[in-house]
Amino acid sequence: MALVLNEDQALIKDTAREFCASKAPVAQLRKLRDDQDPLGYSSDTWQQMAELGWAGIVIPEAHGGTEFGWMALGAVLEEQGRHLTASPLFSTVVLGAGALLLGGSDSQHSDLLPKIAAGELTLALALEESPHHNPFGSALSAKQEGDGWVLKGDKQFVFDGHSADQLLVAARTNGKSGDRDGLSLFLVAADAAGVTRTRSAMVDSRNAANIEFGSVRVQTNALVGAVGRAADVLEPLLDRARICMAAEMLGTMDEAFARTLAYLRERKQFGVVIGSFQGLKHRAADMFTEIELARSTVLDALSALDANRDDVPLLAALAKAKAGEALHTVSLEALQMHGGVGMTDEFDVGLFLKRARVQEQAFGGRAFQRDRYATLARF
Amino acid sequence: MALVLNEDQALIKDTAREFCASKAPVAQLRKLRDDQDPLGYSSDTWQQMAELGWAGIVIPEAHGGTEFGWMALGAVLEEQGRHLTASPLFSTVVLGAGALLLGGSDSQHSDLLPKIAAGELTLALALEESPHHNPFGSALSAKQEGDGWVLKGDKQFVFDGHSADQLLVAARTNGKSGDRDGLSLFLVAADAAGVTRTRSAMVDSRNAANIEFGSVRVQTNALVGAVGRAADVLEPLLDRARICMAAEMLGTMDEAFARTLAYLRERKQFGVVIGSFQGLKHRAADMFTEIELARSTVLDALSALDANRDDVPLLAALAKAKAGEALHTVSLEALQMHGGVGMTDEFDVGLFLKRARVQEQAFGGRAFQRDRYATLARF
Amino acid sequence: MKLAFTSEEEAFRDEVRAFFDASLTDELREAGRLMTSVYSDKEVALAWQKILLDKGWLVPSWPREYGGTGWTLTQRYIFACERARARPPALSPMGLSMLGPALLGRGTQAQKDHYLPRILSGEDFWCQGYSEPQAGSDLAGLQCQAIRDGDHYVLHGTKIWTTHAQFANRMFCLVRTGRFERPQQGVSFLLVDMEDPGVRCDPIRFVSGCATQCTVYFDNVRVPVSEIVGEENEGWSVTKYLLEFERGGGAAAPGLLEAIGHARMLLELLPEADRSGPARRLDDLQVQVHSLELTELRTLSETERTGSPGPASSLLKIQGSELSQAISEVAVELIGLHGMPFQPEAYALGNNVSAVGPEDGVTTVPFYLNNRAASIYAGSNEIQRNIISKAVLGL
Amino acid sequence: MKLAFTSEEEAFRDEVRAFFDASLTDELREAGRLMTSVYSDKEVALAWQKILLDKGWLVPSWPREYGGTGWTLTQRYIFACERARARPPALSPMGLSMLGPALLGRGTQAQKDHYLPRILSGEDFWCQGYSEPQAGSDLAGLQCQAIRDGDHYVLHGTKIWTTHAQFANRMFCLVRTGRFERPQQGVSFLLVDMEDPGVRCDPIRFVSGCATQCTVYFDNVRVPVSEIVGEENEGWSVTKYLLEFERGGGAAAPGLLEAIGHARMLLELLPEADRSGPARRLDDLQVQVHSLELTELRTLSETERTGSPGPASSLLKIQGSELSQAISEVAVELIGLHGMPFQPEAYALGNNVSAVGPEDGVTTVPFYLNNRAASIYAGSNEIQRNIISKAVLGL
Repeated sequence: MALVLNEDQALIKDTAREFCASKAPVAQLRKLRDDQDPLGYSSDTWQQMAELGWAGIVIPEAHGGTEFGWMALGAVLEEQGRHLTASPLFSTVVLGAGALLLGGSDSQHSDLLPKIAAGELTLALALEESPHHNPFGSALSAKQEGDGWVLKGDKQFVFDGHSADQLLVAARTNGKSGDRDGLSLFLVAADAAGVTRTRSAMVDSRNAANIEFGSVRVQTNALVGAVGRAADVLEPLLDRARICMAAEMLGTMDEAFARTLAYLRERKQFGVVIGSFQGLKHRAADMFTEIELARSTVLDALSALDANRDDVPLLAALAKAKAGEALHTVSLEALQMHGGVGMTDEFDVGLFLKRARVQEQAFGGRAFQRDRYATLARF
Repeated sequence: MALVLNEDQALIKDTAREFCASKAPVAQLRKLRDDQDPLGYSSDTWQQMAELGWAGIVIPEAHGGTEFGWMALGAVLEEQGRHLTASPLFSTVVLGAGALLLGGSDSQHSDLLPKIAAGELTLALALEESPHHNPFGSALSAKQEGDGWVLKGDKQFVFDGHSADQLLVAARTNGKSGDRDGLSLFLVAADAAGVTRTRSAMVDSRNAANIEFGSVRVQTNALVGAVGRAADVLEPLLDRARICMAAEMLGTMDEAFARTLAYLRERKQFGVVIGSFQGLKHRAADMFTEIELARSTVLDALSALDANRDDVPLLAALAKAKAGEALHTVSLEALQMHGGVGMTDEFDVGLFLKRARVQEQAFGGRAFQRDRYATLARF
Repeated sequence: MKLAFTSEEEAFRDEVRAFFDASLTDELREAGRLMTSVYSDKEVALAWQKILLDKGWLVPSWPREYGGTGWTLTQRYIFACERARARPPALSPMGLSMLGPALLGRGTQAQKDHYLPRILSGEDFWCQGYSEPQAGSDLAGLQCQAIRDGDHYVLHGTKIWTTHAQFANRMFCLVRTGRFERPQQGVSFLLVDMEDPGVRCDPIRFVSGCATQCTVYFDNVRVPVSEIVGEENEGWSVTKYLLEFERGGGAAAPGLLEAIGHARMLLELLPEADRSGPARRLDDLQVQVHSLELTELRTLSETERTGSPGPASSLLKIQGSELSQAISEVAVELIGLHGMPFQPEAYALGNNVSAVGPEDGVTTVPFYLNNRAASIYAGSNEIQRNIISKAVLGL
Repeated sequence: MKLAFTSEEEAFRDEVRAFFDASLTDELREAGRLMTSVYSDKEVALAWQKILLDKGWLVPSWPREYGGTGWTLTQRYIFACERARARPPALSPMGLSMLGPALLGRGTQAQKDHYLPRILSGEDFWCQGYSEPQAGSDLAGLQCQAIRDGDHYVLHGTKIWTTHAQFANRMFCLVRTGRFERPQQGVSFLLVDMEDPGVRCDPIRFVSGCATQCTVYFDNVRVPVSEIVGEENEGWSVTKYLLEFERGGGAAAPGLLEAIGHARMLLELLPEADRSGPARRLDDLQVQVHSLELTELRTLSETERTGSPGPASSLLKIQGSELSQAISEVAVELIGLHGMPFQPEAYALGNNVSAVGPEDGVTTVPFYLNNRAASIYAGSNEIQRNIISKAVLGL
């Protein structure tokens, strides 16, 4: 039961913390936002991340990766979550590389994974079509035509979809929205004819786009995995996404809490620091408890991924449910305890709250995860 | 909007408070319990209550009642709830007289109401057959035979059923358990042949019995209301029961809170009274808030009864739901704030907790009332 | 909520409803629908104010000689319910609901005669200056100085969280005129001309992206001594009177009930199988809101009897704000990813932008964010709980 | 919970399960099923203790030379899970889980040699004397006096909430041996012979009707000075060590998971249409319990590394007790009116009374009532939150 980081992982985490604090902190996100930067992240910073081995962190060494594993990736994402770091790491590595690792062909592996590991190729997953996460909800159609496929339909909330080089598109080749069977996954160049990307500024300044596929033609080799069997890739992929998002959320809540504690120790009212009021102390103790519980679920889920354990789906639901719960409480309490200043854009605590709400929704909200957990726990 | 008591009602409340405190306090309940008193209440005290006009409080003057009304009855019940007063008032007046007033014939009125008002006749409602309140759940059967009816089946949790002179029995003359139609209400002498009463000591020392009806024969004039139409009586009757139980609960929570406040002001830890700790202060403020909210719902519901308003069913569900919520919080917090001593039988706070749990269940728990409220609110 | 009204009251309700139906222009309706906080923009607020003034229904609770309607409590309650149903833009409360009652209760005749008509007409648009950067709920920390200089006070200092200061021509504020043992003492209640050259306003950008509040700087602002309300150094009693009105005077429940109804519409965004959980939470919240409503009515009765809602106002403030936040939580959960885009252009007045997600949901998230302040402003809910435990419970 | 076990671990689990299956007699099973608190009666506790002792599995975490098993953390965890599943009666924890570890950590060799075997055999049945009528969580208020008289201490005073004192022949307790500036100082940890004529026990009747705890009076009780654990006046360090074990050493989650399963069975008492609400609450609780379980395991790892769970034990105590109470709340709600009769005869050992309601529900309400103490004893949850905010968060 690897509920603690080993030495290598701890080192990676320390490096990540230092890197994000100095090279990709909240201030960078603010600047990108205020400048309405078209990319939404710094490609320099992204290159440095790749050089640190993060882009190839779950990619086998044979394909140019560092193979540090999921615990290490989780540690990096936690630090990115702590600093609200703007980067395409999640989309490209967790989702993009993740999908290829799960369902890609040998030639896709050898073509694409080295480029990902080198930070030369970014990807995004185009899945959602409705306001609530729905793994098999795709209605976007793919029809066989000649020696390829034609994709038609719309995708929403594609994280990093405005800037990714290639899009992994869940499309329906059979059946109807909601069916597990009949989904296929295609790799589509973002600049392919018929692809229209509309960047969507998110409330938390996370990068996302809505994408229209107007009769987009792709070759047969664009398929990732078998025709109609995308669910076999999507299910484990979404479990990974949930676990990694929970790791990111852990960093976000940990930092929101740390800043709140600092404020409680510093802000005075009635002549004493407000952290001396028992009412606030007890609530701070509850926040601490929530974070520690969430941390345990995230660590166990990440180590389950590394060990390829068969309880990954259960732990994915657990970690995302618990992290969602904890982050919800912590982000709201952090704002309340900051009082009026917390309401201003000038203070960072509101950015954490907004990021929290988007993180909670991504890959299924708390109710979704709870229900999924309950179903899986009963087998 | 009669959300405050008028002068007469306030006077009745003061009298009730004084009477219960001196004549029917918690100590009396304890003595009845420890002596395993067969009646479970003091018939002397009951006589005095009748003399104060409480037994006839909703009975028309024409039938010997005082006709003070529901606000007044609520005030009396609140005080009984405050002192955990052992008395057959609820069963005899709210349920017994209530059913007769709603469905009784003229001769039943003139025969029975004066006796009730005089404190000479006690009644009980035999309704429930399952662990959860179910207004139309009766399966106990009544079959016509000759010039009367034969009742066969079991009733559970009949409040005051062990001591009542007469039992109002919900029986099925048609249809099946759960049907609104096909229920009939019979008045059965408690000592009728075939009636077997087993007293059930309740966790809160409330008086109740399980009653077996083994082919109990009654005359046609035992019917209260029309054959198969008992639901027309039961529905408004149960609304009254819910409102009156909420009034009783209001007294229980108010007293549990008052005693807790007293304890907070007196008990010292680390050299200061524990009521000076902000953690407890804020929780006390929340208890106060809950009680005040519950009080508003109870007062409006009682005044709706007096004014015969058509929103009585909605307000009954609201008052019982809100009182249940508030009492739940208050009773648990009261125990927790008393610490170790609260866990002992010697302190009264545990009696309030146990009474609270029985009150909550009676005539439908919180979920039942919430769902009923929601249904009624949407029409 | 159903209440038993007399036929006169029913007729009154019909009259109010007809008035709202007839007098709310499309623009005003849109402005009401697109509110992202409890405030509307100055122009629409004043446009609606003018309509109500002409009708004579602008300040129902004021004495009749100053524009009040003389309505019964029930009528005022009916009016509040119909307003919640009609969703007009919000009136600016600073003059109408705060300073107005304060002047009526504590102002001189000259102040009443001068200011009350100008509040009604909208000629004066007021803002409120209580908070300071180092003094939120703690009056002892109040540092804004008013130094007596002949028949003027001279002001120096900073106010913060001043709603609509950038649009206001006048501010009522608390300033320090002395130091005494009790921190409440030594504070005075002054009326300040915002057009004085020594006044500067910096709008504060909020988490939601909106900027309804300002930091206000006083540098050598001269205020005639006649512009004091109440006695010098006794401004706290005016404020206390006014704060209790602010907290307890309103009827939050009808609006909260509308908010629940609005959230219920968003249930449709969920697959049918997933609706029962949030639907039940809304049912629970409706039970709470109905309980609050009856408590508001009970408090109104008490207020009429005793003249002040007293410490019960803290209870109403806590409940009103926390229920509003809880309803808003459910709405955000229901709108899901559709609430996540930042699209202020879609809730700008007069826009014809097609929003991501349901049209009725464009304000869900910005309202949610702005509404986090409800448990912070006007005395944080922590302060309200302190007040209850001390003033009511004697802890 | 599912965890990936090695095949050796799977084999170990099968062995443990087979042992429980084979060694739990019908009487012991009934005693486990009918528990109304975390304690079992002395006789059944000792009967079960004897079986575990013979098997060599009585004190897994003790050093091997004193009877420990040398199991890995995973094995101990598997054992805890299987125990929760098998529901044996509870062992009396005072000797095995409290004093034992304290002596192992802080006792003299002579104390270890004398007492540890007698704890294992059950020859000594211990109780714990910390609380006093005027000192719950506040050691400064500790008044029980031990005055040195030659090679004895002479005890006067009162202890309260002493579980099973009426059945114990020995007590470990905290007494005041001096007064110093820090309240923790001046307290000593003594081992007392309950058969001393100066000891008197009065059982305390609880809200549930049970009487598992006593008030214990010391009147001139003479205790040899050799019966002190640790240094004179430094008993607090022994207690702190022990309390952290009491709070953090255990594995509450497997038992809580069983409790959820038990509550789920009660869902059937509700009409099908009404089950989804409570079922969902149980799902939520299972998420919390699983999170707690992983945190317990993480804490065990930390404890092995550092020797003490440290302040994290407060977190586990809060969560363990509050989740247990929350699960029990749902159970009481589900059992409805069937839980309301007071029928101690139906959960007395060896009874053949037919209970009102489902057989498996006779202990639901008494357990619920006794379990309200879980957030009060061993340092109330308020105290635990104080500890976290001070020791961990530096507030």
